[in-house]
Amino acid sequence: MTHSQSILEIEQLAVSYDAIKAVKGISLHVKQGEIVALIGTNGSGKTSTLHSISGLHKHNQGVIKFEGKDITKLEPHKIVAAGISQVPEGRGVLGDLTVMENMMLGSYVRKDKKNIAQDLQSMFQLFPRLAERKKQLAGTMSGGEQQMLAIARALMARPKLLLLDEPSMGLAPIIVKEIFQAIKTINKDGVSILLVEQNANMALSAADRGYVMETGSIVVEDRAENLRNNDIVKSVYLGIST
Amino acid sequence: MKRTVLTFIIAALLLVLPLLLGQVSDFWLHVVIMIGVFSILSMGLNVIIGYAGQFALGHAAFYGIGAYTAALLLIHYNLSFWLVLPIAAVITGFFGFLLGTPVIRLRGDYLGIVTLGFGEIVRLIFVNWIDVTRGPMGLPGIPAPELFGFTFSGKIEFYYLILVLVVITYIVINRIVHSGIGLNMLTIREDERLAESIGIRPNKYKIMAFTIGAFFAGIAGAFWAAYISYVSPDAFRYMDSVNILAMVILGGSGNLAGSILGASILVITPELLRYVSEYRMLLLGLAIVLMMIFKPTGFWGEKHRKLNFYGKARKGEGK
Amino acid sequence: SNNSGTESKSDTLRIGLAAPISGTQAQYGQAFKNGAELAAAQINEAGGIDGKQVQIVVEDDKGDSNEAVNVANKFVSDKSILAVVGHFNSSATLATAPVYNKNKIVEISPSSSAPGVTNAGDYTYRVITTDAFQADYLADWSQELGYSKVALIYEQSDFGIGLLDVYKQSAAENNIEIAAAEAYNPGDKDFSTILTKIKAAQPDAIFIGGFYNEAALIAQQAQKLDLNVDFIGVDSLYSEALLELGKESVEGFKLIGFFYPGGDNEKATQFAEQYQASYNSKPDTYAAYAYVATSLVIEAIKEQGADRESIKTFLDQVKDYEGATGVLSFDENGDVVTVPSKLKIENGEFVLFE
Amino acid sequence: MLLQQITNGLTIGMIYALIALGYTMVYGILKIVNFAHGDIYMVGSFLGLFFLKELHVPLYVAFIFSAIVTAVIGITIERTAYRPLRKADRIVPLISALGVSTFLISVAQLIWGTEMRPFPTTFGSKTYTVGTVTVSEIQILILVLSCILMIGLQLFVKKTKVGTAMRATSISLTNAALLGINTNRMISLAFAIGSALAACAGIMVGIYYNAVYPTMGYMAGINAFTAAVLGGIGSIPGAMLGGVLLGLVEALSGAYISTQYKSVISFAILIIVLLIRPSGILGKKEINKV
Amino acid sequence: MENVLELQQVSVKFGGLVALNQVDLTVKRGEILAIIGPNGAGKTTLFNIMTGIYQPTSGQVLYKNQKINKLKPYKRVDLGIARTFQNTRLLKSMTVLENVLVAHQEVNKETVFASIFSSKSMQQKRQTIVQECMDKLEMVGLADKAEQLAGSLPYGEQRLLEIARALATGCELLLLDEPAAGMNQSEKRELIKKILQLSKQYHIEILLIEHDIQMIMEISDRIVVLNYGQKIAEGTPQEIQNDPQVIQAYLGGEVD
Ligand SMILES: Nc1ncnc2c1ncn2[C@@H]1O[C@H](COP(=O)(O)OP(=O)(O)OP(=O)(O)O)[C@@H](O)[C@H]1O
Ligand SMILES: Nc1ncnc2c1ncn2[C@@H]1O[C@H](COP(=O)(O)OP(=O)(O)OP(=O)(O)O)[C@@H](O)[C@H]1O
Ligand SMILES: [Mg+2]
Ligand SMILES: [Mg+2]
Repeated sequence: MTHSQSILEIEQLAVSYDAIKAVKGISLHVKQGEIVALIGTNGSGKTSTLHSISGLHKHNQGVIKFEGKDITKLEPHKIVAAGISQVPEGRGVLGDLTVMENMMLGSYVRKDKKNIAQDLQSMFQLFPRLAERKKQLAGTMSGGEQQMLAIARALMARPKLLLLDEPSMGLAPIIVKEIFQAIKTINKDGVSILLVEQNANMALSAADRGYVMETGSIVVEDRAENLRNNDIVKSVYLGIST
Repeated sequence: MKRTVLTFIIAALLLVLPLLLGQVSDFWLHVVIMIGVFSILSMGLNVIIGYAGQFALGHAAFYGIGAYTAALLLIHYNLSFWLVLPIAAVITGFFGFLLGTPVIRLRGDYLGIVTLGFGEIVRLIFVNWIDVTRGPMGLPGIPAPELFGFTFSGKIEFYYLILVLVVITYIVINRIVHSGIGLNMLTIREDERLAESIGIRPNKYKIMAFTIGAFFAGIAGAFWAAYISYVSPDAFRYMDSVNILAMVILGGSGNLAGSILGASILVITPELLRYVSEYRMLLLGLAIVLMMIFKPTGFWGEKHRKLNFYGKARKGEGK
Repeated sequence: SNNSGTESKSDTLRIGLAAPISGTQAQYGQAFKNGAELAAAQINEAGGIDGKQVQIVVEDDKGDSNEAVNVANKFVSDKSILAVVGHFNSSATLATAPVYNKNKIVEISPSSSAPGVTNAGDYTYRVITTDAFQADYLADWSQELGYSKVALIYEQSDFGIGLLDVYKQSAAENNIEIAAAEAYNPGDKDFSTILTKIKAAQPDAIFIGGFYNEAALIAQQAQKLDLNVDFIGVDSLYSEALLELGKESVEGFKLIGFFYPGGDNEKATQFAEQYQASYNSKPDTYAAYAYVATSLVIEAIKEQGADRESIKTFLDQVKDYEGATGVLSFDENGDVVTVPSKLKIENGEFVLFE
Repeated sequence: MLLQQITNGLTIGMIYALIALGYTMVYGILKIVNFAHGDIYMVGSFLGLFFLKELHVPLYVAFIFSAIVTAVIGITIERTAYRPLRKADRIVPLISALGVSTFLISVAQLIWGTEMRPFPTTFGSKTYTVGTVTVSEIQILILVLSCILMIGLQLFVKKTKVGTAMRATSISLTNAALLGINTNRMISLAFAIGSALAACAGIMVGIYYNAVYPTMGYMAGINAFTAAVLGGIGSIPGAMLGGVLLGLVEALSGAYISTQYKSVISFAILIIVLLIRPSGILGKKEINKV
Repeated sequence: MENVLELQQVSVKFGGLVALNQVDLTVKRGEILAIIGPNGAGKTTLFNIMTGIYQPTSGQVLYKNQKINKLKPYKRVDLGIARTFQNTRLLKSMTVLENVLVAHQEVNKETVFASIFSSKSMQQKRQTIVQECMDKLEMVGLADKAEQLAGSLPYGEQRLLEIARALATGCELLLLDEPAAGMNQSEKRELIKKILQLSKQYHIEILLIEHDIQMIMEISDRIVVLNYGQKIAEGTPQEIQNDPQVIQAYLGGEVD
């Protein structure tokens, strides 16, 4: 199947670590302007999928296309330059650099220097805590603060596609709400989003479509509102006993 | 079962080796003896580096302390070699303890440079403390060991002696690293802060590693002094420390058999390369780089680490 | 495993050469190799010995006693090696002496001048005089030169310390005051600290108890510090490199020389010419010593046959052998007995003093 | 005498510092101790000699050419000997570096011979005497150029985008790559800069001592490593401070205590400093947040 | 009810930043106490104070009425305090079982001498140790992965392994820093069961940091709320859920 308006298209992706087959030939796509949620149990291969998209893990089979171009073999930094940013699992802030330096590196690949300052301001508006702590070393920030930084930093790249790996992890409920609000806003500005989440409730209420992964395979694919009524999803991910 | 057979074959080979080599040349017997000496050194260093994860660049100093202690005791006090050997080991071990105690606060390369500095200080003391060590002139005329009135005169006797020492070293260190001590050392190597928060005292194990490593270096040193019958400071330089380090890494840090393999490779290769004279060091350099590129975790790296802390408690170990 | 007395069966006569071919002393090893190989080449050109070619088997001991013992073991267990020329460092010679002596093979060192080598064994010889001899000689000379205050810069090695000890003693006998005695470690290249200290002591001359490379650095750095005194030294300074590296700063150096081409020793002049022709450079003391040592072994084989033991017999009987480093004999300890020349540097060249 | 000794110490110290800077550059980014750094410095020095002697270029051109060629050599070494080991334990490249070091020394010996070579320039030998202190032209050059290079480097690393990207690379290759940083290029750059600095140091030392030889990198490497650690490895001003301090300690302990034991004394001081400040004088403390 | 752990007027400062401001806190025998609060409120810092990673700038830490302010982390483990980390910290190149073994107190007591002359009784003791550690793995559901390398576990399981490891220290007080992060609802369900089991069956006091408010309500006996380093509320789940200050600072307006 082809999706002419797809920004990201994955076909038959298989990922393995030595003997372990983490992803077993999945296909998925994200359309231009869409928010797609990818949910799944622990170890089902979500992170592995994201790592393959951003080029961090290379021992794959299958094809990954971004805006119609094959990016399967590109190096990570070229993939970022092409317009894909990732908020990695476990935040991945650069601990020995300050908050500000982390933010500035977010815009490393940008060509439009003019708007950087402005974007920085809007990030600080979104996360006032970061504005307070510009000079603090990122490694000494609290877990949640680091999560905020990771998200803000990824957005500084003005990506066309944003990959989020469990952005709500470790965040206080009030911040989670804000972040999902922000995700929607960013999306409205034209950024497509692939969202990996354990907080399925939030993820599915923000997303247009969703995929459910189990042990390396996609088991369900549907529109988000349908998924919320899917029995498996309800019992496993939403904690609603059926 | 297969293992027992293999062990048996190796043991038999090692026992008749001097007879085989004796036919070829004394030189190769000497090379094998040197492998033995360096095996002991690298197994000891492996405890410090491979298990406790402490970057130490001064192992030759311990080797030197062992050699000088033994030489001085043998020359001046006429003690029996069999008494001198353990004394040298204990004294060297004590130096390991002395060094370990202050420096355990340091990490990584900071520790590396301090141990390097320690090594240089020890060597410079050998060079400059002329009244005792005769400085650069070295100490000649170290008497050979005697056993039941029989004096060690040929290489064969020394071969069997080093064989016994290597086997003892292997067994002892093997037991230590596969005990709770070894596990705790590995934990410290991986994550010292974590080790603390699960109840492990990093300092205790780091000092222990230094002491054990130094103890066995003392054995190697004492043997060397008796075997060569001469010691001088130029055998215990920084490059010698680095060489022992290379043996540990090349063989596979965190694996004792690997250390023996590493010692064998790095003792034999330069000797083999003697045939290419001028290009010897050039090829040795290339060989080291290539070996590391093709075997980044050493020949028998971590993966071969036996998980036998719990021995037969759990069957079907391995992957 | 006693190999002495075994006749070599091959058509080449093999002589071992143990020298620091790599490592920080590689340059001396190179000089050894050149000198020894030249001696072999000459006899081979002349048809060899009884039709057999002489081959120099070079082994690298890195100047390290560990490696030296490996090399010694390699040589002794190779039955075709008739004798060994080497080692460079006294510590290497001392470390290997038990191996050679036990296996009854001659080791003849071109350069190990430490006093300890005297008692190293019956099979250990050397063609260089001991440090004691040279230092003593130099002290007498210092008095003749009218120095009353001499400073010493010596290498912290068997060599340097040996020189220091004897010179100090003989200086006292000659009423020379030791203004300062400063050691440096092998490998040091910065002498400004030492020289600044010595400058403050205001000596008449500085005795350099080290090698020519360091001597050149010392002279240059002294010049940069505006320290103008005489420099004296032993034969270890004799090298073209001293002139090249030191340039005008080494002008006026006074040193003891055994090897001095262009003087009345024809052998030396010849050797220098042949060396120049073969290697396109001027030989230093160590090349000459290695040449002499090798020539002696070749002479022995020529006279007494290709046999380990008879080489020793020959050496014990050598009397007034005329070589590139002077006329020499061996005493009962295998130490050389010979007479040096006094040299100085004038207009960028070594010339006879007087 | 004291002032003269301080001048001597300062000069040696600046040389240590300059080599240490290269060390710190490479260490800062890859966290490996590049044991071959001292030998790269030696190669740089020989190249300078080659350009001066064989091609008869002016001194400053020799500096530039040698720096460029040495940088290329540095990059090549990284590609061939270190890059394949990127995923291995940090100690592994150390051994590979040892191989490179052995290799470089023997190549130099094969090409240039084992003898010490004089440096064919008359620059630098002029001396100035101020009071009791004598200073040579080359000492002044060493002091000035080292300071300029250090300040330039510090500004580059701390203030520029590329510099920040280099630091990011040094913290985490993966996370830096995720920001679009070409980490391989950053590493190559660090090697290039480190090697070029070593080449500059090599030429200046060549002029200062008027001697170049294949094993000159050995002691220089150890001293620079010591200097880098003393000042706090990874820190540029630290390398500078460490170098100068080491030079001064050596000169003053040599002058007033004992020349035999001057290395003992400087190592002893290093150990004491590290026991008080385990990450060196200007080194950053490890972040201790869980 | 007796107090197991007690914090008296504890403050922590980082430069100018006050991470904890005169916090009083007690953990009572047998209870599950939850700590909640916005990001950066000082929750993890509180754990770091209790386990000895940080020293308080001022104030007292008492464990069973004994002052432990200055005690090294490993000494506190001996006393019975164990923890898990917010960012998992495992020995990635060691196996799952080894990760648990290293925390076992008996493993720490082995001596050089005993290990060299490893006796029969020693072997038996080791078997018991291994068995105990396997039990801990069994409990968190990782027994079948005992031989895998810890680094290859997915995130959620890494958290479980941390719990098993903490239990292997033989702790009496267990500090869990966001144990459910990265788990889905059914996995959280399982985890809740296990925590309750630990508390009720094994009589371990549990201190828990969590952001999942539903889970907190379900398992905690008591809740302490931190904000900007200050304790702003303390009480039963019901009391906290309806505390306007908490709603405003933490939950964000509405209550589920
Ligand atoms: N570096 C690795 N080495 C070996 N196996 C790995 C590695 N990383 C992941 N795996 C395995 O691959 C599988 C998928 O892991 P992945 O991290 O992609 O899962 P996930 O869906 O992101 O899980 P979680 O929700 O816990 O983050 C798991 O079985 C895991 O054990
Ligand atoms: N070592 C440190 N240096 C400087 N600031 C620190 C350090 N450790 C913590 N902080 C700061 O102290 C505050 C409290 O941090 P803490 O980690 O305790 O927060 P937390 O309540 O656990 O938050 P989260 O829920 O996000 O994990 C944060 O603002 C953090 O930035
Ligand atoms: Mg994941
Ligand atoms: Mg926290």
